[in-house]
Amino acid sequence: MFDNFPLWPQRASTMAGNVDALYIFLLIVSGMMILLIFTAVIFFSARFRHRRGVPAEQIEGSTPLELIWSVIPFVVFMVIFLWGAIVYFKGRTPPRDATEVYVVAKQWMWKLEHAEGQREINELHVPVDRDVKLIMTSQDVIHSFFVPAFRMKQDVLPGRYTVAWFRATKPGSYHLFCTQYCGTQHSGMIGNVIVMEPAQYEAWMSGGVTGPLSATGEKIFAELGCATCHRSDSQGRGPNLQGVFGRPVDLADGRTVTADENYLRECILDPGAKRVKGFQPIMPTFQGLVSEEQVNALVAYVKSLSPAGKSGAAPGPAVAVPVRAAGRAVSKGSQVQ
Amino acid sequence: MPDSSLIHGEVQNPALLHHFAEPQQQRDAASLGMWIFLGTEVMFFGGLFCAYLIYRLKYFGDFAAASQTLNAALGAANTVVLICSSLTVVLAVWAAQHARRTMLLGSLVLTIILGFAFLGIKADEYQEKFELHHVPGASFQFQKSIPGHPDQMANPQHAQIYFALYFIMTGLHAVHMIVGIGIFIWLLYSAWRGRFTPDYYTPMEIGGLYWHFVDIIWIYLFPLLYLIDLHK
Amino acid sequence: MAIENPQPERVNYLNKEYGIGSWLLTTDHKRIALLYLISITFFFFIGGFFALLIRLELLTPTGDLVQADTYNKLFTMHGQVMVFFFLIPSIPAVLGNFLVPMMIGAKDLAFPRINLLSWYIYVIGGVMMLHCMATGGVDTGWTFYTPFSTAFSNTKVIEAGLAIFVAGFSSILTGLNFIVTIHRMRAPGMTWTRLPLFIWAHYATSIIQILGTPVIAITLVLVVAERALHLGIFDPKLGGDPLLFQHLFWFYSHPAVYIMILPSMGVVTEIIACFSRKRIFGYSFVALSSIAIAVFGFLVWAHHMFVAGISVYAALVFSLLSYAVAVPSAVKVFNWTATLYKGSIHYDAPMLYAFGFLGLFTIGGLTGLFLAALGVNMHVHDTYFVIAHFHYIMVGGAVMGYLGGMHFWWPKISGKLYPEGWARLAALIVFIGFNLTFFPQFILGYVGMPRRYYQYPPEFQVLNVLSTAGATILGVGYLLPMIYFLWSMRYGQPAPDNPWNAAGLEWKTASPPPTFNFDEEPVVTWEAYNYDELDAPHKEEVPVAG
Amino acid sequence: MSEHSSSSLVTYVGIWAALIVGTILTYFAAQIDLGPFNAAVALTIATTKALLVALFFMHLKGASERLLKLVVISTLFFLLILLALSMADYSTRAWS
Repeated sequence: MFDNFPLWPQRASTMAGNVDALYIFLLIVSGMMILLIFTAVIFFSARFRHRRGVPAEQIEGSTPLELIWSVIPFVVFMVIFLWGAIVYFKGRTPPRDATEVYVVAKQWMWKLEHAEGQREINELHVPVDRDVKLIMTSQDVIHSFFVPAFRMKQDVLPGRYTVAWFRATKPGSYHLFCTQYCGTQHSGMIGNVIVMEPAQYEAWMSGGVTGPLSATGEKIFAELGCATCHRSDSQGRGPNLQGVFGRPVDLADGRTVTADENYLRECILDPGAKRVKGFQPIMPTFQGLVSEEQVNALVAYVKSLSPAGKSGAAPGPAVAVPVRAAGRAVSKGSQVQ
Repeated sequence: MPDSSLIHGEVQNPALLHHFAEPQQQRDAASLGMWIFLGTEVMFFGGLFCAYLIYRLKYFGDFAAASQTLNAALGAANTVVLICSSLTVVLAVWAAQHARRTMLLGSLVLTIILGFAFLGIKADEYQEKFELHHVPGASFQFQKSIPGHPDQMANPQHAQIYFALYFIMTGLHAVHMIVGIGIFIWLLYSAWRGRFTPDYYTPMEIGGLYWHFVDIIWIYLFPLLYLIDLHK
Repeated sequence: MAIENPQPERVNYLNKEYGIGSWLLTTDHKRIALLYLISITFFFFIGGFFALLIRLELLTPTGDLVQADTYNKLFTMHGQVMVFFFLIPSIPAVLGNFLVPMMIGAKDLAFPRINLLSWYIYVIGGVMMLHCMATGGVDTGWTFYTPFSTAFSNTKVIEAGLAIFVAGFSSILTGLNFIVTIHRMRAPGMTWTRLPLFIWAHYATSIIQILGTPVIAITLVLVVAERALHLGIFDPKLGGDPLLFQHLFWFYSHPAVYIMILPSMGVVTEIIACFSRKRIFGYSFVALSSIAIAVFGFLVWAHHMFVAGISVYAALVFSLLSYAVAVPSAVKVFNWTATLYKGSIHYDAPMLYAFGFLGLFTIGGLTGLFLAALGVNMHVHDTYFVIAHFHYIMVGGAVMGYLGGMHFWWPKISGKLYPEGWARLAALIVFIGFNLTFFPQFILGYVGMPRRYYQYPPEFQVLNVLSTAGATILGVGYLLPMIYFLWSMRYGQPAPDNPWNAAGLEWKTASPPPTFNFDEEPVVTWEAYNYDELDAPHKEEVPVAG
Repeated sequence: MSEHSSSSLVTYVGIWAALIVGTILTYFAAQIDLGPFNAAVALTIATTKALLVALFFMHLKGASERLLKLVVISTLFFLLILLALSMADYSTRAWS
């Protein structure tokens, strides 16, 4: 009935319930406030309307009242704040073993690449009931990845990764919008997130795969000659990349950083900025030499070299392991039903 | 301009504008107005300082490398020039207040000369930057190692951000200097015409406030721009 | 003019001198206020015209009325014109300019020539903006987000940036003038606790204008420089950080919302006191809450950036601080409501606007709580929910207050009475039209329609049609006052000095006032809002006009 | 007003000398390796110099009213807000 007149967005992720609950709480709180104020205003202005010979009664004010209506709202606000913060933390913290999808936004399309190697444009196929982590970057301006049904939004910035995640709960096709104004066809930069039953998803996944993203990355790694320095023993002129992802790294300037996706990305594009302690600054920059997709593949490859990066569907040592290791685990789960 | 103050009766002090009750009120209004304007100026430079702070922390090595292409001695010399000009400005204000005409005119002339000296040194530095292709834009070039790491070249893009901030900050400061010199030439003219008396020297006072403020900005720009990691 | 007036017309600021020169070179704050009134009204209708085109385009899900690029320019220039050339100067530069000196018993602002200069700067900025629009316009959104504005847009970004840069100085000079005037020019006996709350509100506004505006000025300089020379400060391809732009932009542009709403709160406070015939409940709390809003307003800017990629910890801090700024706003609403209690309430047009303000501002403020809640913000950020929220504040709040103030002080400004019946009707039309326009947008936003969309999925159409219908009504509501104000200038009844029997020094002089406001310098011996004395039984009650 | 007698001339020259010394000090302190304290030393000297200029040359010290000091302090407060809250973002970006 409300096909053309929706009053509430579809609810299709684990976050949706959390956000809706807080939203409903806010609706109730503000509904009560509105009721209180509107009733008071209407009642006072009717009850105390001007009558000849009845002067207004002057009231200076009341400090206790002022305190009451400062402190009570403040307490309510703090409840909202804390609740909001908790929901936000959940939305900002991807689970460890999430399936990874690399997102490259450009004017005006979404390019999505699954860790397993499938590439899509403006469409993202995901299985139901599985955590999906989006590792996103932009080729040009700022975009924003928004799926109303998932109550999930994250700006996609050029020059770095931003991360978002969701866990779809209901099969179906959902709007994907760009919500950060990005130029002429901003409103055309839309797509669909298609949530599938695990079995269907398996079937979809098996079509037209070129190999996992990390394998592509390994190929690029070899083509660019990275392996001559980044050797898997400790004899190379560059750091050994085995097991680097997710670990703290000591830098030449004394700082320590965690080797996350953004760090790996920065090392490829601006190797001098955060050089690893004990190594010479000999690595050339690859800025302009590799595309965003190639950087993603390289990052996926380096991640696959360490246990922290092997989570989810990102397969371990590339090529060797069958493509959909984690996918099978879920499909087993669904077979039990 | 049909200045209604002249029409309004009972005005005795020609400098007293019609809407003020007494000279003291007018003086207080002017000085408060100037201080508030300086508050605006602080925030104007504040946006630049914010950008500077963030990139300096992010790209410290590159900033140090870029900074060391500046001539710190010239920067220090310019600091001294500005400090001397601040002294001549307070002396001028004092002279106006105490009706010392010669001292007033002399201090104002000195201030203007020092102002031009500052701009001259600055122009010399700018010229060198042009010759070295250190001006951000299409012809920007930067090849220098990071201080303390002779084997590591600074990232030219990050150095360009340094130079962009350098030129915008010092350029904005120089614009303020030029405006300041203009104000002081006008003050010199007014002083020469004998417009300032111990009872009325408000323009001297607020002009001086402006000049000192420009000096203070430079007092910060000098260490921030010229003295990054100089010891390495 | 006023032929039936039996008495010889008194000399006032309007009839003292005639001729273009006497206006364009005036240093009289009241005349400058009128110059501003004409200019901002002009820009209001330009911005309104853009809004109308936007709403018409959104009648259907597909783009059919204008091209996508044109649409993008429309919403960009609607925002820029309305924010920088209408809302920010609206109440301060018109009503504030007119009333601040009169309310404190001064002959003029502290720096009359700077006041005139500020108008000229505004006009120069306005002409630059018009030139920018006439030669192709700009499509970055009023927010100028980098790197789109600096490296990708191929429209007149530099021109628009410089226009706003210039206009900013007009705002700074107005704020500076107000602060100095309020500190230095008060009449004898006009202590801080006797100041009308309108003055407190303008004082707080001025703080924001002088400390916030320079930051956006320098930010726009950086954008222009970056676009012209590719410096890399905001461009990630060159090592810069686009989020730095957002920080600097919102450092001003969030407090700028308070530049728009605080003066409006001041207006509404005056109106509520007058038409309830009461001293404002909790005077000192209302006064201090204005200052608190100005100060806290500077601490919350990054709540526009919760999903922009800022640090999670910073988001936490900014969310917390955002709730802190909500408290003083709530305090104000409660105090206004409490002022009505045991009042003697009249329903004249200004009061109707004040009621409208109260209702719309309450809704606007409460929906701000939604946006400041981190968890909900992830969903509603950059959707129509945001659009609805800030229009409730900036149009429902600021413009309602502005119109209320225009009605309240129109007899003082023009010396004429406007037709009360029409004014009440207009207030009603604006209220209904506004809610019909913007309430559906809350729902639209939560359902998921992103802002700045030229086309949209068909299921959003019904709500959009409602909104467009409301916008038409709203447009009529805004045209009406302009028509009857103009009408009243020629045909209106001459206004008595104090048609509302209101408290406040501005009502103790002629309507319209003489050039130096008061024939003799007032000495204040009473508290603000001394309605008990005005309404004391031994005095004959002056019937409220209308 | 009377305080601005010729004794204030002596003060002015004294302040001027202090500022010159401060400049020389900054210049040479920058040549010595003080580890992380180089920037701190430079900024401390700069702030001292700025204070001297504001207090004595701009007569903030002798200002009869607290209002002018309030203007300065509140301006610096808002500048600090701008710097501190922006840095609050930049220094805590890492999040997994």
